[in-house]
Amino acid sequence: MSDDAQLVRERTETLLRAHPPQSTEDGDFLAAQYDAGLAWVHFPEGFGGLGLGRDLQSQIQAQIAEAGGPAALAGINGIGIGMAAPTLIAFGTDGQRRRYLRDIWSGARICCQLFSEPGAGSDLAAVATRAVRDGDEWVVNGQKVWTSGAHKADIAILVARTDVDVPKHAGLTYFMVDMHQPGIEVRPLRQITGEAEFNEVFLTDVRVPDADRVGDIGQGWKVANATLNNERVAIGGGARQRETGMIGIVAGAWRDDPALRRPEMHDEMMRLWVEAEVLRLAGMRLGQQLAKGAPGPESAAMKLGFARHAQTLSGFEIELQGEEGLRFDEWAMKRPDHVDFNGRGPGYRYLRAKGNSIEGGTSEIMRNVVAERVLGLPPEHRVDKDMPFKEMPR
Amino acid sequence: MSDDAQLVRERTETLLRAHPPQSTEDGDFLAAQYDAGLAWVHFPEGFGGLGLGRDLQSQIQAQIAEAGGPAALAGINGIGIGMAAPTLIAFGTDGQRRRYLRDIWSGARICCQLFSEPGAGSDLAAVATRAVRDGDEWVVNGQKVWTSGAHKADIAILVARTDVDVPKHAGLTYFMVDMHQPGIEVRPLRQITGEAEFNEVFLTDVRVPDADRVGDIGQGWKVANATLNNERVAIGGGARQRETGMIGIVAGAWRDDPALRRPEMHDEMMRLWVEAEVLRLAGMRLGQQLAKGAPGPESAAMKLGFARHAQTLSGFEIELQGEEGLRFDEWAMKRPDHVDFNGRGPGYRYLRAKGNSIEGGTSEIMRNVVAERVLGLPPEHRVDKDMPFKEMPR
Amino acid sequence: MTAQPTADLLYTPDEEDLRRSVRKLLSQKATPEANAAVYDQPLEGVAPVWGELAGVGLAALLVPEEHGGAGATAREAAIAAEELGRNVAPTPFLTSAVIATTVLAHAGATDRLEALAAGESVAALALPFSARTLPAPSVTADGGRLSGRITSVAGAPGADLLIVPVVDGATTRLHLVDVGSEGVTVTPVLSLDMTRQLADIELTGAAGEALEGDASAAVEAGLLTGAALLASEQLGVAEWCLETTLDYAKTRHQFGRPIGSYQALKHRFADLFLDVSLARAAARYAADCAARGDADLAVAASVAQSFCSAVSVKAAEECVQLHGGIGMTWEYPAHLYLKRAKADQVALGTGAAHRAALGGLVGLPPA
Amino acid sequence: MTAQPTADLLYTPDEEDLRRSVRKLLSQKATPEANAAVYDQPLEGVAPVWGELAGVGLAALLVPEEHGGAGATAREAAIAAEELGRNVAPTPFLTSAVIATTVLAHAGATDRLEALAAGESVAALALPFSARTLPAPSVTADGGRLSGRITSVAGAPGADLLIVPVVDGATTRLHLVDVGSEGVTVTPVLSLDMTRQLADIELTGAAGEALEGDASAAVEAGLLTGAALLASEQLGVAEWCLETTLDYAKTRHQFGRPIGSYQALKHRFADLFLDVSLARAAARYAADCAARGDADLAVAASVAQSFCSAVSVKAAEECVQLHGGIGMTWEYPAHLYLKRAKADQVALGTGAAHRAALGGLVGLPPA
Repeated sequence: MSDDAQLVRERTETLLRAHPPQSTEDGDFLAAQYDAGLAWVHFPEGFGGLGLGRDLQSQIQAQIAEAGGPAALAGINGIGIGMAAPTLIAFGTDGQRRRYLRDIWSGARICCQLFSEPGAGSDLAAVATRAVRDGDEWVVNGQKVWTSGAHKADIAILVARTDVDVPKHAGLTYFMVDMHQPGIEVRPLRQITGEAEFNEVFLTDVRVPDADRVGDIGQGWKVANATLNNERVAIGGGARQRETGMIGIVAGAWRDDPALRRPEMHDEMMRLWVEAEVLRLAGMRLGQQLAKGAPGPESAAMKLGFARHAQTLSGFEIELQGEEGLRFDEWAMKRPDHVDFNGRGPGYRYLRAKGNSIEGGTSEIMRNVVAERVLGLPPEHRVDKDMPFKEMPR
Repeated sequence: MSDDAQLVRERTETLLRAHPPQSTEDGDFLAAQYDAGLAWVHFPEGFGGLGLGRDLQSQIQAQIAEAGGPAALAGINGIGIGMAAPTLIAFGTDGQRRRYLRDIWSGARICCQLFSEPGAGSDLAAVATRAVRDGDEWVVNGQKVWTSGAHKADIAILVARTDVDVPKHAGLTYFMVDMHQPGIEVRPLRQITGEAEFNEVFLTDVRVPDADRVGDIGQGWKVANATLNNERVAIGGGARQRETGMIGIVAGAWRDDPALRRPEMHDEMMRLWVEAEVLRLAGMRLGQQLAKGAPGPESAAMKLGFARHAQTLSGFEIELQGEEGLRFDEWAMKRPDHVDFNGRGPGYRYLRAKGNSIEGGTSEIMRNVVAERVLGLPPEHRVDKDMPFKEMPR
Repeated sequence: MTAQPTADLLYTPDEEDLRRSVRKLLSQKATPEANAAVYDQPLEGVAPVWGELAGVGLAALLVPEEHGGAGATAREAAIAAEELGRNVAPTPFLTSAVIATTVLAHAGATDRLEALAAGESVAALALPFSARTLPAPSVTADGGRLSGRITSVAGAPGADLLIVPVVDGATTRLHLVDVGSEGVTVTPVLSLDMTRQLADIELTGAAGEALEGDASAAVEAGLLTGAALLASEQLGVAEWCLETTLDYAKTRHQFGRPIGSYQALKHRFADLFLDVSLARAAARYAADCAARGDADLAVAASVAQSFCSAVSVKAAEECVQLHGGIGMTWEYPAHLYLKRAKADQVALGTGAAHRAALGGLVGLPPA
Repeated sequence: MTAQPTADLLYTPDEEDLRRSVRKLLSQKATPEANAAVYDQPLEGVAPVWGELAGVGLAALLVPEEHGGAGATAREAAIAAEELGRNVAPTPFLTSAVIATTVLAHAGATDRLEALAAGESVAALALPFSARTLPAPSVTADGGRLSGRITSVAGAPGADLLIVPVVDGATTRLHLVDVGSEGVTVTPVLSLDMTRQLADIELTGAAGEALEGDASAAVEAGLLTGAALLASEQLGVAEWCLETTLDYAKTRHQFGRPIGSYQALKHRFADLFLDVSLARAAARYAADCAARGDADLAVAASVAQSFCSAVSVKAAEECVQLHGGIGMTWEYPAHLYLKRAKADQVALGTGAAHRAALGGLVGLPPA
């Protein structure tokens, strides 16, 4: 065990002794973990970290888990912990870091992301939400969409346009925004499945102190990209067992219910089984590469593969189920806490899987990324690169 | 029967009486047919036609066939009859028409097409073969490729660059070229199948009289396009029987040889059978539209469909044949008179079908054509449209 | 191989007239909002728009003139099906005016046809909508009283007349059951495609009027005509999806260009256009065979189902995908077409089931 | 479901060293022109390059050290297979150094291995190359003399030793037959892939050395290891096709732009890159299972064959298509890869045959 690992181990022991998980509220424990520099151990001292290697974090979490302490709140505050926090470290002021990081880690403040707009989906830099300077404040007007968790959020990370006279990438600025203020209206956005996982957020004369601007005026595109790159770190490996996930449900139905089997569908059943297995192996391989510190260029393409597979497989399942595939479990408009492909019926899986090739970068955008960044093919012709935003055809 | 039909019927009777097929050489009969205005009945009088409706031609050919006379030589002189001749009518001088049309119809002079080049495939307007004026002649240098029948041709239609200082479409000129002259070297171009259906043609200081220039200097792109449009008229309908063509061979093998059948391949066998049938029906439908004078926009897409089907089906056939699919009938370099998918083995069909999505417009170009001309989507970004040819990146 | 007569695969001027009137009526009376409303508020009874459609004769198309019908053919019914695919209005056209009407006509129950033709009565064949052929009946008769359960019956919600296949010794007989009568329970169930909702039917000693003869031929005729015309509905779904997505791609800008200017999308549109063109030929041939009572109908219907059901799903999936986020919303009508297309793929037999059957018809057995 | 140990799916530094030496040798000794020449002038005997490859140890990889071999594993052999897919040189690596060697080792005929390891002898398993499993043998023994005919045997041209499955009552026994001996005729036949030419074998009272025990286990081991490593060859073919086509697309200009700047092509490249990445994981897992003698080998081999054979064909077809006319010429090497990929798809069982078998292995029967 390295010296750093030893140091971290001891500090974690001290934390656990001072705040025994059995008699400490989760929120209080997490706040103490932050104060001990054990929240994001690779962050600087004083901001939840100790300036040590990022890989030590999993050791800390394991040690806390073993002692019965709480896990990181990446599930309910993933945007705060995974995106807002590293962005504040990279671009924020010390004041901002002090204001937000501890609350983000402890879960005292939940975060959402105000990036996408109806007119700025794949073309995220085309956001039209305006922020106009008014003394020490900014006045924000516009509409955001596909905001998960906005109805539960306390703060938001926001990208808004502060200059329409320069090309689109140059006129954006990045802010932290208090979600509990007048002028912010959150409406559920109902999807094809009947549920509303996401929201639309309408901003009307919302006032944001300039002290909550992250990075320079006009630097928003760079800051937002740092955020998005943090989002992508999450994907990858993990050695799953064979037939984990949706294939387990479909193959399980074929295996356990002889009445469902159709010889004419067997080859397709097996083709999908093979695809699931090959994706599993490729994920395993990526994990092994990552563990050796050599992440493969394949990872960018894997999202394409997972989306294609989930869609083909869920489409097959409806046909396999036949009569059962014609029925549906629930159309009522609900607000699910999390997405669970496997807890619902085949119809839900089929419909929800359609989002896999849209959310987090459409498959079309991902193919561009693979072609240009991995394979080195020439970029798309860009008509809008040097055009002032206000002249851009939209 | 209309007056025109009656007139044509009588003139054909007269032709047949004056030149009884039983005692007339085919070439002589065809020459006489030309002189009687019954070769291309829609051409002007004096040039093989009578200025009547194009649809009467099939009546003439049927009448001649019934009397035992020769068919039009569209098989061996298709380029002359279907492409060079209408181009000469549209753009040629009377002298050129007199010089060539009769010989083309009678088969006295066989024609080939010198259009494509190694650097000008899909981008036909990028031809680099130069023609430089020298008094009353032009001196031609360059290399052409994918020239079918060049080794048997007497004359060629040629597109060459006469001006490199203007954008590529503006610098081309169209010529008739005597293939029996020094400086023309024809080399067989061997293909993936082992055969050489096509040739490469090398032109070295070939001299072409200005009198054989078709259309104005710089008008070559327009003239060549007229030629190519004539090429495309040929495609379309005709009510074929079910299981005609390659599907008949593959389905026949499945039907007649129980040992070949694999249950796991049955769904794909039937999928291909369905695709063949649907293409047949769509061809029938196109034919019916054409017969009503309303050619459908679908015809541009059908080439895509035929290529996709031939390739999938011939690929399947190899797998179906198994051991037999691993063998091959003939690799020797030959020069076939015509392409016969069905007279060879599965391996030949598989390899030859790969050309279906390349020759006569690649499937990529055809998809552009369908998207832009049929569906009205915006054209591709063109960097070379206004650029002098000599500056074009190649 | 039977010889194939040269079928007429085009649309006649009369057929185009019919299309125009149906399309106009639907555009006025069956808005996307109204069509979507059935997901939250399932219909009680039949959608009002069906009365209007029956008013212009859609319920009467396949009823012979001597029984109060229009005496039209499957060609005209196919036009209606195309338009009802382009609009996905909730109507019992396929289930009552095509399938049930064909079954009743073949079974000789012509006294019921006049009310169907007039739109006063709506009937449903009591089989799971996924059935390609007549399955072993789940209903038995005891002294004329019917008992049993049939699940996932399309068109049953709102129908007043059920055509029930019943075990009768070694054969199957059809019984007519009035929905209002005692011992008949029709329970609508949540369906993937709520614009054609399913219901479970429970019979507990219900009264049935037995029809003469074996049920197989009449049911087969109904299912075959249904499959043939479902292809036209699938064609209509695919056409709407293609056209709507094309329009969107021409106006939606990303990165300063309409998304329809991106070549990858252009090529997908070209491929989809080809597939829809092929589907049209297949659907038209199936409709023409049904209209002429051609012996090739079974082949034509299975060819059309194999091909058109896949094209319809592909078109709807491309529609959602190429609309991006907006295509995933409840607000935009794309999802109505995706659900219809996917349910239609299973309805009256999957493509794979039709291909398996086709193998038998054209002498290409699986082994 | 058996539990899956965490296989090592990466390449070790030693494996990368081996790859470099094989690739370098092949690039010097097996030019595209030389590889293409076998279509017009089939090899007599074994290609000289095989001697060179044997010289760096390729023939000895799977031979145990105690029998004069390198005692390497299927992981290293998979590296050789990848490189021999990237180059498509005509060598008996798969047929002799993998399949025949594995069969001989399993059948206990270890006395033959030393000559194989040294590259002095070349062996072939006398079965049609399309066989996934041991078929009913077509050769019979009469007083130790073998008679019968085996068609389409890969690697037989140039082999000096044939391993012949022979009917022996209810079981099958393996006999070793020396090619030079009386009553043995090996007739090379024109093959779709001339870089691995087939031959028909005719035995008329030939002398055979019978091996002990039932043939099934040894032959199955050979075919299974062959199928597992064929996946690596297919991966190599696919990699060459992808890389070569990418290079071409970056330099070939049409309409003033590199064709690789057209989005439709870019998206196809991205999809192909994904498929090749997945194929790599599948091939690597199969090789690792073979190396460890894992009980999951049969599953791994069929998964890899199902997936990699299709990816290899797709990559080769895209290679021809995206090269346009030049891809259709004899002069350009693309056709060598298309023929290899397509023949490899049938070799040792088609993808569909492997999927059918897989159904049995993982408890998913067809009906």
